[in-house]
Amino acid sequence: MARVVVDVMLKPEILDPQGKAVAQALPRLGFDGIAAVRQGKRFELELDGDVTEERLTQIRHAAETLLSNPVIEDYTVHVEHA
Amino acid sequence: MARVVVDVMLKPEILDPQGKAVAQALPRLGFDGIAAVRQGKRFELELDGDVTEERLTQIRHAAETLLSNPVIEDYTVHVEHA
Amino acid sequence: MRVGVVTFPGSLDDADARRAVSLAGGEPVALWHADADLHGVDAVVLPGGFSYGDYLRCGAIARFAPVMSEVLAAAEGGLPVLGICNGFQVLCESHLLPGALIRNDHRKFNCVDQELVVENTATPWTSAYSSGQHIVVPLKNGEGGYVADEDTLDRLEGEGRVVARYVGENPNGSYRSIAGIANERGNVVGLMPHPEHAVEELTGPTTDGLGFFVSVLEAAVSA
Amino acid sequence: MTETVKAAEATPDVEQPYRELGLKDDEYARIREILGRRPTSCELAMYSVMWSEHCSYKSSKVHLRQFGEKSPQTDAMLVGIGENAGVVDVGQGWAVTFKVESHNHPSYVEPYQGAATGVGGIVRDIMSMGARPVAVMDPLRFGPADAEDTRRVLPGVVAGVGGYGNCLGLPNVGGEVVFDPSYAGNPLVNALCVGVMRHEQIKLAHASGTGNLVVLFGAATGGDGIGGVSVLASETFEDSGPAKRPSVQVGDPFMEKVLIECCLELFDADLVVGIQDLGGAGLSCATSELASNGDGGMRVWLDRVPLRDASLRPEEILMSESQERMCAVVEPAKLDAFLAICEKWDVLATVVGEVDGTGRLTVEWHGETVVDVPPRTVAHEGPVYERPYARPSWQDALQADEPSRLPRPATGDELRATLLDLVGSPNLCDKGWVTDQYDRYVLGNTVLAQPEDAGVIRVDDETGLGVAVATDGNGRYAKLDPYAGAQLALSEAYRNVAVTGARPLAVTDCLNFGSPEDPAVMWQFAEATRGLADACLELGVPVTGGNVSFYNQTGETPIHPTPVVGVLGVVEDVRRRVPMGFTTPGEVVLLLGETREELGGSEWAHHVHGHLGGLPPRVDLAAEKALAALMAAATGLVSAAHDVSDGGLGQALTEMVLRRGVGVAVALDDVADDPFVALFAESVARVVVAVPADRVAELDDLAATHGVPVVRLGTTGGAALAVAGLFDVPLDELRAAHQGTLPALFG
Ligand SMILES: Nc1ncnc2c1ncn2[C@@H]1O[C@H](COP(=O)(O)OP(=O)(O)O)[C@@H](O)[C@H]1O
Ligand SMILES: [Mg+2]
Repeated sequence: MARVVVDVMLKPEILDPQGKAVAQALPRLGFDGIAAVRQGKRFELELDGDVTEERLTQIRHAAETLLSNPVIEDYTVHVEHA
Repeated sequence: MARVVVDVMLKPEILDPQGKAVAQALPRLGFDGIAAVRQGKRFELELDGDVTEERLTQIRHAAETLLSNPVIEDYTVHVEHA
Repeated sequence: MRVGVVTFPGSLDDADARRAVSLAGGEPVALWHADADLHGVDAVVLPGGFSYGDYLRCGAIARFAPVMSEVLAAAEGGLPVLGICNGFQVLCESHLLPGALIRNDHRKFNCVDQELVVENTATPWTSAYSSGQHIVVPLKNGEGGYVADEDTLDRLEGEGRVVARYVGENPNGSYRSIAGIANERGNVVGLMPHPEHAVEELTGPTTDGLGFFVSVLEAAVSA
Repeated sequence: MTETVKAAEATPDVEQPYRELGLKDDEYARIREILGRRPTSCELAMYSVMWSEHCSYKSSKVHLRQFGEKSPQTDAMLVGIGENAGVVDVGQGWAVTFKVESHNHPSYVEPYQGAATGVGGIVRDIMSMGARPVAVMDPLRFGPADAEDTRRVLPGVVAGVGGYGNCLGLPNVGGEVVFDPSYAGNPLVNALCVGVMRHEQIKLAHASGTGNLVVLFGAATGGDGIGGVSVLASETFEDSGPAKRPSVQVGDPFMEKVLIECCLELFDADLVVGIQDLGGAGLSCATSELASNGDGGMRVWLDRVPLRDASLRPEEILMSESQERMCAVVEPAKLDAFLAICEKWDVLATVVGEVDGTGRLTVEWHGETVVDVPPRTVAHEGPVYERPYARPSWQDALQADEPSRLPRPATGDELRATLLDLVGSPNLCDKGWVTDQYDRYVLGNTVLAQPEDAGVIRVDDETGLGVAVATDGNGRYAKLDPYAGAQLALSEAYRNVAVTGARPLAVTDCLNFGSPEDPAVMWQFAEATRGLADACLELGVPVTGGNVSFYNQTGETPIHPTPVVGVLGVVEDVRRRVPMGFTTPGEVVLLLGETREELGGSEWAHHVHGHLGGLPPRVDLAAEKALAALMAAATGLVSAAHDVSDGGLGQALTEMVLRRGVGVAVALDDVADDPFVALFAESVARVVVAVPADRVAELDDLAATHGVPVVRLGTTGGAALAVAGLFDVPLDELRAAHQGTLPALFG
């Protein structure tokens, strides 16, 4: 079975309260040298059957319409193991 | 500047309502052949300075204690670009 | 009898918890997250809310607050500790209680008047109830689904450490309809529903919640 | 390069992109005249955003004036229109501030964040008055309930209102959920906040006291909501400028919660002279308004503003709408104490300016002056338009299209079927699917919340002093007659507050309309404001503040004119509040007020026939006043009271029996000749009450003294809604019909 991963992150210019919270917590716990943290979503899609170009197009479309809002988020799609 | 990514996913045996909801929504929007969806978190850590083995150990520790809850989640750490 | 109520950044029900303590006849003491000192209180409440916004995981960051190291130590020593909602999540993240709380199975925040059955009345927080007593108190959260592995769940049931269970339809997908649990010793209790919102005829669905705060006063007296 | 004032003086003829920034030729000319030179790019940015419709109210000003001119005589008003929110005296040294605002367009683009930041914005307005926010409400309007896009917008909006409000720890005690095709593609997301303070704690947005410091605190500044000005930030006006800035913002409710607690501690320690929230137009608005209201001038060191995005240009910093920021004026001697409290709450705080005696607002960027303007010309002396308006040609035909021609149910079975159909219709059904996503318990002072007629909040534990708030608005009524429609919105909210036993005191309003450039829309707006002002005068409740939202339309088609009105009332002792549900079997049920054959714009015509025509119910403010006086006198006598509005008597009885599961048996003969009219007409000034059998005479006497007609309907009890000679509906069947709709649509 093939797995396609869709990562969705807030656009760089958009405030990311979640990442901010983590970035502020890390030093308090003694983890230093981390300049910035962004927190996003990771979707793991298990396909039955294998990954075709056409299905990837489908998934990209889903990423754009359902899994992310292009107004505030960017997404990337990659095949993890075909 | 180097980027280390920490992916955190719910353990397989833990119910994932969000992933389930996505899995159910996809067919309704005409995306078929997707057997299962899991939704997790993606953390992008920007380090100032470069990635050393010692800092990776540090980050794995942060992933284990702060970024994930081992009771319900698994995590993976990988360097995206050093 | 002095009951401490911790305020983390983002705590919301701390004032309500303090009011509940007063109505039960106790003296509420406000504790500050950054102050590693329990000021000699006889019991501690970790109130509901969204500590640090709950952006990472509910309770994940609050757990590291300076005051929590004191709470942990005191809890080991038998101090009665009640975690309500976000407080329950903090206790789980701190491993004072087993398991974890995840997103409601219906994925919505929901605020309802919830019927519960109190199953363990041996804890300092539940002695005022009779075993098997049904009560109605508000339940309000987005991440109230209690989860733990089968062995843990069996152990909790076996040792009678399920303090309260949801009655009727499971409101959030909690395993075995668990609404609240206790540690081995019984002094540390975590509860998803909000007894502090059911302490006055005027503002609550019932006054069924007062028992938790009355119980701990009695416990302290008899202790 | 950012232009200095010197550079602008030296190069008078440089072409400036004022049109791209939405300024008209004459407006640009006026800026040049005010300054005696061409504006710098920073000044142009400031004027363009502050003179926009949203900030300057240039199209609505001439009409809104009536709210002041016709304001009723009342000593309750402590702070009136013009400040961030109005403040009223509720007695015992307590003051209450409240205001409703819109966040319609962002909520369509990004429903969750749009709605969330809408709540965040109105809460900061309330904080800026010196108050502790104590409750929120959310009047919402969407396209058809079964439309695909509504499935995208509604759940996101509701989750956003809840996600932000719940995280702030503010109980949500009421609102509206309305569906109508006219809102498809343009949902209305209005948000109301109520705040409480002692009289002496009232704060104003005034920068006074030369030498006092201007402190910016809260979130760092990013490129949020500044799309337009990027053209200014580019090196030259030719090239396209930096990466497109986002027009939608992401809220940080945790930051705002901390900001609330921080502000309250600052207020208690008496460390602020004046305070202002940062909302639309960000720093441009905050600094110019503070300075304009002040007694001196203000100098701002813009380069000291902490940035989230280092690439921001000064023009962008001036207009960034980054959320969760406040601006305070602080005496130098108190600065350390101020910063210490911010530190305690982990709130970033920076001195960015000072009050000076120049009477001008100057902004410096790394030592160079980039803005030098008279603050009033930016904040308060913007353009004012007398927009042309005209009664639309179709208005007569619309009003002539009476609902009387529509086929009506007659037999008991038909009436029963119609009732079940209506109580399950999207506009009349139970809103629990929405409201259960909101925390109504937090703070422990919620005495009544949805689905009650009004939210009631305890203000003082000792004395039981409290306030009641309700919001209403009916776009269909306003479409049929905007003057009456606005008055009907007021009279329903007024009634909803009164039935709980509260004394109505003050009004806030959110006027949601189409494009002011369309004379028909402008006529609707003129009529609605005139109607509202007249009715406020007659009911003796002043408008203390509100908000105007124009350009609500899809293509050329405007939404129904939708004035949303919020009324605030005082409850002397919340222990005497009157709930809406029947509680005790065997009590006598009475209908107060007169029922006429009024079905224009009714839910029945809308839902059953998709019809909108005729005239809305007749406004009767005298009757509303008498009814309110009666309800105030009858607390302690009536055990339940519920106003009759959308859906008529059938809907009111349904809500009353389902609330606590106590049924009722009624007869309609004395209500109206036609039982259909009795059940579904929407005549105003009506309330259903329940009274212990042995005290009916007392109520009759009270009603007589207040001149309110009383009709005996029947008796509480049983497990059904029983209508003599017509039909019975078991409560379970009624509940299933009323509660099943939204879950079926939205999961
Ligand atoms: N979006 C909302 N948020 C909170 N409460 C709401 C919302 N929509 C409706 N309600 C509540 O549901 C109840 C019924 O709404 P509605 O029929 O509009 O009341 P009314 O007809 O008395 O104005 C009221 O208590 C109202 O405050
Ligand atoms: Mg009502």
